[in-house]
This record gives sequence, C-alpha cells and structure tokens, in this order.
Amino acid sequence: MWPVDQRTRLLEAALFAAPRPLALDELAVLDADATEDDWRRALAELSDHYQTEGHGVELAEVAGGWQITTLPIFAEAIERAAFAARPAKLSGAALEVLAIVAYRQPVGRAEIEDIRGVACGGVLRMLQERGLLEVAGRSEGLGRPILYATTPLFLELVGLADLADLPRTEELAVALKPLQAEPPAGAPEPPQPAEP
Amino acid sequence: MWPVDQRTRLLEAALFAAPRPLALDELAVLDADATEDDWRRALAELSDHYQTEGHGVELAEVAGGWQITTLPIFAEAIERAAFAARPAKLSGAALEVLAIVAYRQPVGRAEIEDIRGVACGGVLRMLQERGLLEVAGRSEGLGRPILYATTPLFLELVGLADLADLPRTEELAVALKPLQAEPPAGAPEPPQPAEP
Amino acid sequence: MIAGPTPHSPEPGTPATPPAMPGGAATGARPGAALAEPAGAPAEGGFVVSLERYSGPLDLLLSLIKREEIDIWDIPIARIADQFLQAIHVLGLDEAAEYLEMAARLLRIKAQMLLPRRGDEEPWEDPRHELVRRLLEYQQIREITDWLAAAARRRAECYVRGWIPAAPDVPAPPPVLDLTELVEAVERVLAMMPDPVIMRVMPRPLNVEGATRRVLDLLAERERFGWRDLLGERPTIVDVLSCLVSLLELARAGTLTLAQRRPFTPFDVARGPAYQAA
Repeated sequence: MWPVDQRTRLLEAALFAAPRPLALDELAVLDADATEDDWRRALAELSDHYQTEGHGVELAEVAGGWQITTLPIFAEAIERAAFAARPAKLSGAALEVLAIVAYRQPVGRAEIEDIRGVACGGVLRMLQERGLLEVAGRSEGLGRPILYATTPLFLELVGLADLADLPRTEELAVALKPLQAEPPAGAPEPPQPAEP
Repeated sequence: MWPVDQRTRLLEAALFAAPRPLALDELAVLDADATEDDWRRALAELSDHYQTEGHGVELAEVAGGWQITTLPIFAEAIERAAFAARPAKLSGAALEVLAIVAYRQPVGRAEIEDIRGVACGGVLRMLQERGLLEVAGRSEGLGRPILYATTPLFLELVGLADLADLPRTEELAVALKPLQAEPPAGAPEPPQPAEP
Repeated sequence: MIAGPTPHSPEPGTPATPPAMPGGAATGARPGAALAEPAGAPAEGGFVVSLERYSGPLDLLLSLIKREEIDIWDIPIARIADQFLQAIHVLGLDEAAEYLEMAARLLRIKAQMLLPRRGDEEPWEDPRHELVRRLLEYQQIREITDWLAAAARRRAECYVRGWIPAAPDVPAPPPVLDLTELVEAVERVLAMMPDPVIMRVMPRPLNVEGATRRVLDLLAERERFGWRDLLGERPTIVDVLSCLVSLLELARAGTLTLAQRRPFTPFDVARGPAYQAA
C-alpha cells in the first residue's frame, strides 16, 4: 500500500500537467512549506511507486528536471497506434469539389468554379495536400490549365475498388427529381407527375 | 498491491502519450488480441487504482473517449506555479452561440441570430477556427445556408462524454411548456423545445 | 454595468426606482458573464459602461424584467418600453441597430396594446405573444449557457497531459470521408448546376489576302504610314488580326519595315528594301 503523501500526489499532478521537465526550484513554487529535501523524498516515493506497483510510466530525470515518461517497452505499440491529432472531417465545400472531380475527372479549376459558382483555389490546394486529389495533367485549352483527378486514397476512403463503382450520376439526377417524368417529345403541356 | 496486468500498464502508457481522449476502438489498435471488454476491464482497473492508491491524477470519460487528468484539488497549486498553459477563456457571447448550436444542431446562422437577437458572424468564425464548431452541411433552404454542429473538442472543453450528457430541456428552470399549453388563438406556431 | 454616478433623473411616469442599470441581483445569476473577458478596460471617471455586460437586447430586456419582478406573462409594456429606451441611452447603446430595433418593436407593441379590442367573438391576439416567446427561448439559452460555463470551469480544473511525446513523423491522419457524404455532395452539386448554355463557335477565317492588298495599296500611295491608317474607324478583331498577319508576312519578305518609336505606341509601316512598285 502506497502511503498517501499529499505532496507526492501534488508532485504527480504537476509533473503530469507541465509541458517540460520540472527542476527542483520550480517545484518549490507549488508548496511554499516544502524544502528541496521534501521534494526529493516525494520524487523518490513517486519513482518507487511507479516501479513497484506495475505502472506503464516511469519517472525520468531529463535536462536537469523531472518528467513522467511512458515505459520504453510500450513505445512500439504506441508508435504503431499513432494517436495523432483528431482526423478532421471535410467541409461541405470540400466534399462538393471532390464530388465534381470524382465524376468529371480530369477537370480544371475553371469548370469546377463554373458549376459551384464560387472560387475554390484554397479547397483544391487543401484536397491536394491531404492526398485526395492530384494533378492529372494540363488541358490543351487556353493557358493550359491544370487538370485534377482523384487519388487511390480517395477510393480507399469512400470504400470503392474503382471509379466505375461510383453511383451513376444519372441515377442521382433522377433521384433528385422524382416527381418529374420525361415529357413526351414535342408535348406542349407541363411535365406530368410520375405515376407512383 | 496492484495486480500488474500488462494490458492495464499499456493502457496507462497509451493514455499518457495520446494528445486527446482515446475511444475504445482506438485502443483496439494497441493490442489485436484484446476485446472491447478487455479494454473496459483495464480502464476500470486503472481508474480504481488511481482512486484507491493515492494518486494526483484520475481517469475521465470525455468526448467519447478516455483521458487522464489531474485532480481538481491540485488545480490551484498548478495554476499558481503557471507551468501549464490554461486554455483561453471564451466570452459569454461565444458560450451562448455554443449553447444554441449544442441543442439545435445542425443549425444555421440565421436561426442562431434570431434566438440571440444579435449578429454573430464573427463569433461563429472564431469558434470554427478554434475547432469548437464545424460545418455540418448546408440547409435545403433559400441560399442553401451553412449549418453548424459542435465538435469533439467542444465536449472536451466542457468535460462531457457525450452530447446526451447535456441537461435535458425538461430539466431546465425555463421550460417552454407553459407557453405551448396556453397559446393565444391565432398565435404563431408554438415554440419547439430544443432537442439535444 | 454602471459604476459611478448616473446622470439621470427619474422621468415622470416611471417608477421611483433610480434609473441605474440592472445590476445586483440580475448579474449575480450570470456565471457566463464572469467567464467573459472584458472587451477592453473601461475608461476611468464619469460612468463606466461595459457593453459586454449584456449580450444583446433580449438579455437587457430580461434583466429589466427580472429587476422589476415583472410577470413575464403579463409584461406592462409601456413601462418596460420606457425603461428599455432609458437603459440603452445610459448604456450608450442607442446607436446599436439591434437595440434600436428592439426599442422600435416595444413601441409598436405598446401602440398595439392601446388599440381598442374588437368584440369577444373575435379572438384577440396578444401583441406581446411573440416577444414573450422569444424572451423565454432566450432565457432557456442563457440557462444552458450558464450550465456550460460552469461545466467549462470545472473542466478547466482538470489539467490534461502537458507534455505529449513527439509523435514519430507520421503523416497526418487521413480525413474522415464516406460514400454517403460524397453522394450527398453530388446531389448538392447537381442542384446548383446551372443549365448548360450551348454556344456554337462560328468559323471566321482571317482575310489575309484582302489585308495584304490594302497594305500594298497604301504603300503605293505613301512611302510610310501609321498602323492606324491601315485600319478603319472601328476595326473588328478579325480585321486587326488579318492586317497584323499580312504586315508580318510582308515584313519577313522585306517588302516593308515596321518601326515602333516608343514602347506601347502604334508602329509605323514603311517601304522595305525589297519593295517593288506594283
């Protein structure tokens, strides 16, 4: 059983919250009543506890101060898991640009902006940086604009084996306007509601 | 004496190394042999240990995951020592916007401004930049306005495990029920209580 | 919040309470305000006003109602309207559009309340109804805001790990994306797609031969002439291009020379070494 020394608990909390190793004189600010020897005892107690009570972390003396670090034996598993920053969701605008490129590739910026009605240089750059779009060449047209296409990572993320597996746009277009049947050729009357 | 379960030690090391709360499915990457129940057991064991063995930290369920944090009783000393950066405070206006979005998401700017009675484009932009709000899509309405939703970082900010942990509107002092009960005839539509 | 003297005397018709701004009881129940950083240090002297104190006209109105201990279901609109006008004047908010809009709304309701009601068979719509609805809705949001502020304060007492070991150079995690989202985006794109405008491109061949004839005619007349002399009053783009091509062709053959005296000025055309009078 660990003797619950309040100072040792404070030490653990402080070392945990600090963004860098803390030296003895920095610890002094935490508790005006404690001497350096008191802090040395607390450090020894905490270190002892981590060693004997089966923890995943240890107390390390680093750069003239003290720091809690994870045990090296777990380093590989943690590195493999790569808990980086939160994966970010794509914005609505980014999704729209992706959708246009997916169906029209290779496609230039002008055409994308024509369809969406707003500039999208920043979105295109971001999608390139994140590996979802790539430059597929240049158009033969005026100014030889850059053409964009989707990457294999894009297919992987949406879970498709091939671009041909994308839902057909015709189907989507029909799904969008379910109440409008094809008017008979040359018929002057307005579109008839579709039969249920 | 703490039974030294290797998985619990790995869990502690991983939570120490992660820059944000880790969800159960993220823990799975650490050890392919462990089931979710194994991780739940390890979490319970670690939490127990922190509580009973006199530590300065505890295990908290936040934003759909688990995180180690310092005990509130040490907050004052750590703040006084000022080695940990405190998160920047939010203005009352920013919190108001967060409150509205939390309960009505996905919600557009017009509705937020309608409820608050003041413009809030700047606040919305700031909250997006700080990662507390994100664009959740576009409304089908006129002009297809952008809709906002809260992020996991918002849950972290207020220390909630889940949006469902927000107080239910029925529990609030101001219930909108009475107004619905006795609307004057011909009144505009009764207000809808917000659903979390 | 007002500090210092408030340069106001009670107006006739208003209650005897001093026109000081609602503070005290109303502000005590606002932890959200405690969390707010002031927009800037208030000036010393005179009366000090923090606009941050009220997050909007609804907030100010609610504070007035609370201070006056008014039943929200039966707001004495004339009294509250007067107090609201007075408050925004004292707070220096009488140029803020949002507060003025609310003031106008209150005055309109006040006027509507004065209208004689028609008979009992006609259901009477309380002109205050919409305002009450908005006030209650806002009050609910304020309560949630206070709750969130308290939760954020509690959370701020729990420090997370301050030192995160540098991640090995792992590329940023792939963004979250699924097919449903993409399909929704396609639908949005389809909805916003403009109807195609079909334009036919008409071939308009350059008339280099005609232009060459015109150049040679001019050279026969004069030893040198300006570029503008070659083109008519309002040349078409095809005329310009035709002339340009013919000039370049003739210059290459040495029939004429082209000279520009200064940058960006029209150039002169002159007979060249190989010029032979036709």
